[in-house]
Amino acid sequence: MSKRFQRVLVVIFSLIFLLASALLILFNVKSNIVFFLTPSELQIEKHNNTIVRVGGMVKENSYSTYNNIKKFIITDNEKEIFVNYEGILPDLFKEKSGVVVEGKLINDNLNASKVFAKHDENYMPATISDKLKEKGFWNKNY
Amino acid sequence: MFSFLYNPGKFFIAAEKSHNYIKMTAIYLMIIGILYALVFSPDDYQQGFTVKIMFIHVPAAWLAMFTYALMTIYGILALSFKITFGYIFIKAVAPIGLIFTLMCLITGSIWGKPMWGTWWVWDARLTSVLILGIFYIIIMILNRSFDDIENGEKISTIFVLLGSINLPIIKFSVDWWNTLHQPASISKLASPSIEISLLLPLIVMTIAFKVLFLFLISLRVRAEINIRKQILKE
Amino acid sequence: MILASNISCKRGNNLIFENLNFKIEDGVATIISGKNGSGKTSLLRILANLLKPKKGDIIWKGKSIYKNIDEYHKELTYIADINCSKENLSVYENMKFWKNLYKSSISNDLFLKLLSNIDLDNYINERVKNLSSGQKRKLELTRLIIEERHTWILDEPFLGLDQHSVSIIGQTISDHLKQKGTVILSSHIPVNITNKTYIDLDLHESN
Amino acid sequence: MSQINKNLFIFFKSILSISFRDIKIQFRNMSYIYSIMIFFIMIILIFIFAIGPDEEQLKVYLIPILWSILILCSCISINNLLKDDYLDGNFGIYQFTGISFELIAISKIFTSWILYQLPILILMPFIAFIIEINETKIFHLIITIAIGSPILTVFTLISSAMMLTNSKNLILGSIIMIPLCIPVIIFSIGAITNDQELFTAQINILLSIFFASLAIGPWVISGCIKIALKN
Repeated sequence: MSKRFQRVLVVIFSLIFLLASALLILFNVKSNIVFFLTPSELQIEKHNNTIVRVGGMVKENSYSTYNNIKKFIITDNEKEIFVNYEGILPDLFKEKSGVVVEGKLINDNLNASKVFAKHDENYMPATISDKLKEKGFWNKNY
Repeated sequence: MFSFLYNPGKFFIAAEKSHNYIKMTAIYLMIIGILYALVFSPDDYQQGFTVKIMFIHVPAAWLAMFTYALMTIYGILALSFKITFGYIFIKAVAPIGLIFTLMCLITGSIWGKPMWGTWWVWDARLTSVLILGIFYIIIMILNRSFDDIENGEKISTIFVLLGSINLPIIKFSVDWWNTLHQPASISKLASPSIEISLLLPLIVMTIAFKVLFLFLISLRVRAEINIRKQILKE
Repeated sequence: MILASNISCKRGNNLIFENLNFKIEDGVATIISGKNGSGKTSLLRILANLLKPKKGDIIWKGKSIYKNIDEYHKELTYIADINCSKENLSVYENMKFWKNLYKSSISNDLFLKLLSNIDLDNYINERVKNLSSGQKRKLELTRLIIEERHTWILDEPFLGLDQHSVSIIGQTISDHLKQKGTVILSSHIPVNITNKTYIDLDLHESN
Repeated sequence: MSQINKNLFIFFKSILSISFRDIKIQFRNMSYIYSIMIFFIMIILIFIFAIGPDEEQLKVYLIPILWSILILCSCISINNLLKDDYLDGNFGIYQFTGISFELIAISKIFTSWILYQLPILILMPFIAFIIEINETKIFHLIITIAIGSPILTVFTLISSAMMLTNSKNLILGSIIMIPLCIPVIIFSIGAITNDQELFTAQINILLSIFFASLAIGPWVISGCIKIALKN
């Protein structure tokens, strides 16, 4: 067994192992390292009384303030979660835009301790977006 | 023709010749870019004035990754073809990469506080960029903590190659996992999701940063080559 | 036969020797002498390919050893100035390990004969850490026989040995030389070897 | 044919003799293995006292803590793994045996796992029973450690091989290793704390890291050893 032959053997084993690891990754694309759950992923029985992060869109016309407590609904077009929050909202917080909320889940109410605005990858001058809205071409798919 | 890319002596001469041009282009482009980005570009429809941070954040982030990619390429060259310039390059460039990474992280958190509502979250993108910064620091420490300088260079080069696994993780973290960080805007080649009047200053700033990067490389690599010459003389 | 052409060695910033040329013949012991720090160990490590010379080449069987390194290694026994026997194993276990590691065909009876030759036969099941430094060195030198190699590179083999053991090892080396083996060693102690030449590193000292 | 078989047999005997000797040496002097186990238990105790008597909190935090201590224990052994063989010249003489360093690296991975990780893996069920985590969680914990500890072994060996010629900065080895361990700890903790469907997904990723590290590890380790030897 020359050293060269031994190296060839180890190369073959390495390649097999690399292939195995690549295959395992490929069959596993979605599913993990979750920074947040979507409302439909959230299982109310399981996550009840635990601290969770929920991400989705703020539902249109759901935002209201009452005695300094902000209330709104997060939705992913399938399920809805009611959120109560006391504190300062980030600048990007808006109805019909993305948001991630961290807090304790009680039934389908979330008592938020933190609200992060998740903003999309679209950048556009303010003047143009106003014009688009006037003309009715405004179709943001987020 | 391209031998200055891997030959220390030729690199030294080329860098010395082009030094003034690169310096002046970097300065002019920086002035133009900063003026264009900060003063003459419009505000964003969502973010308002805060969008201006993007013009520093995004080029810095790209360069932070680009530096590491370059180091990886030179590391492969150095280890497999015994090109000593690779070691010099890695040793000289790691601090530059660290600075760009820090710039990216700091501007990002300044931007994140008003926009997201937090300075920092442990999502995949932010964490992987932080690890990139840690890798730069480790590479710098490795380069300096061996009695035998050549040994330290080889070991740190091996570490550079090991750490390069982090690059695709940074790049695709926003696509693979749900993160607070938004997906990339530019990489969609067909239709970038940035409007042209915001895209142009970004491009100018990117080029300005690239030239600045080139200038820094030529300075640091030349300094490193000089140190080597000094050692050889002694 | 090993030819060294133009080798220079550098440790840190110091050039130790420069442009060294010599020839090592089969059947003749080559003794490398020189002051402390003249690069005896470095030269031996270069010959064993444990150290890269700054410049120069070593030619063996008409080829550079760097192109034919595996074949070259299969011919070598290298005994360093430190002992590589493990302190927590017994004398016998260490020898058994070397036998397996080097795929040696040597028999167990020969082990005992070897050990009685160098007065270690009473210590066969003793742990190495309980031996004296001279005995450890003698145990190390049993590798010369166990490994069954053609070229011996010995760095200070007689360190801490008594006069009797030195003459036994000298006899072993002489026997090996008679079978056209190659021996390269560095030593401060004069040894009685029949056929020997000297390489004096002091003459090649560079400034 | 029989000649080839005999040669193969002798060759593997020669590689295995390295592993067996390493194991024998450590077993002669069990104190190191005992101390790692005791260290492991002591740190768990410290955390239990630090967190306080609140059992709910203990149940939440102890699994991440167990994993962190596992990484710490691996870090401690970094300076023990290869340095002896390097300093007494054994790596030097391995060169002349006709065994390539890649295979020696594989044998080192094998022995280091047996010597430094297996004791903790054996200890784990007992510890888990003492702190009363429920059975499925214990099962998951043991599976993740069984897959994760070889990865840790490879990483410790890599940083240990990198640190061979560095005798001053002993903490640098851990600094190299810890960032590499971050994915391992993320996915193994994720596997334990998540529910069944995510468990398999996370375990798959952990397995793929396992394969990748076993594929790359021998090359990196042997490369670093060669660099250290040529010094």
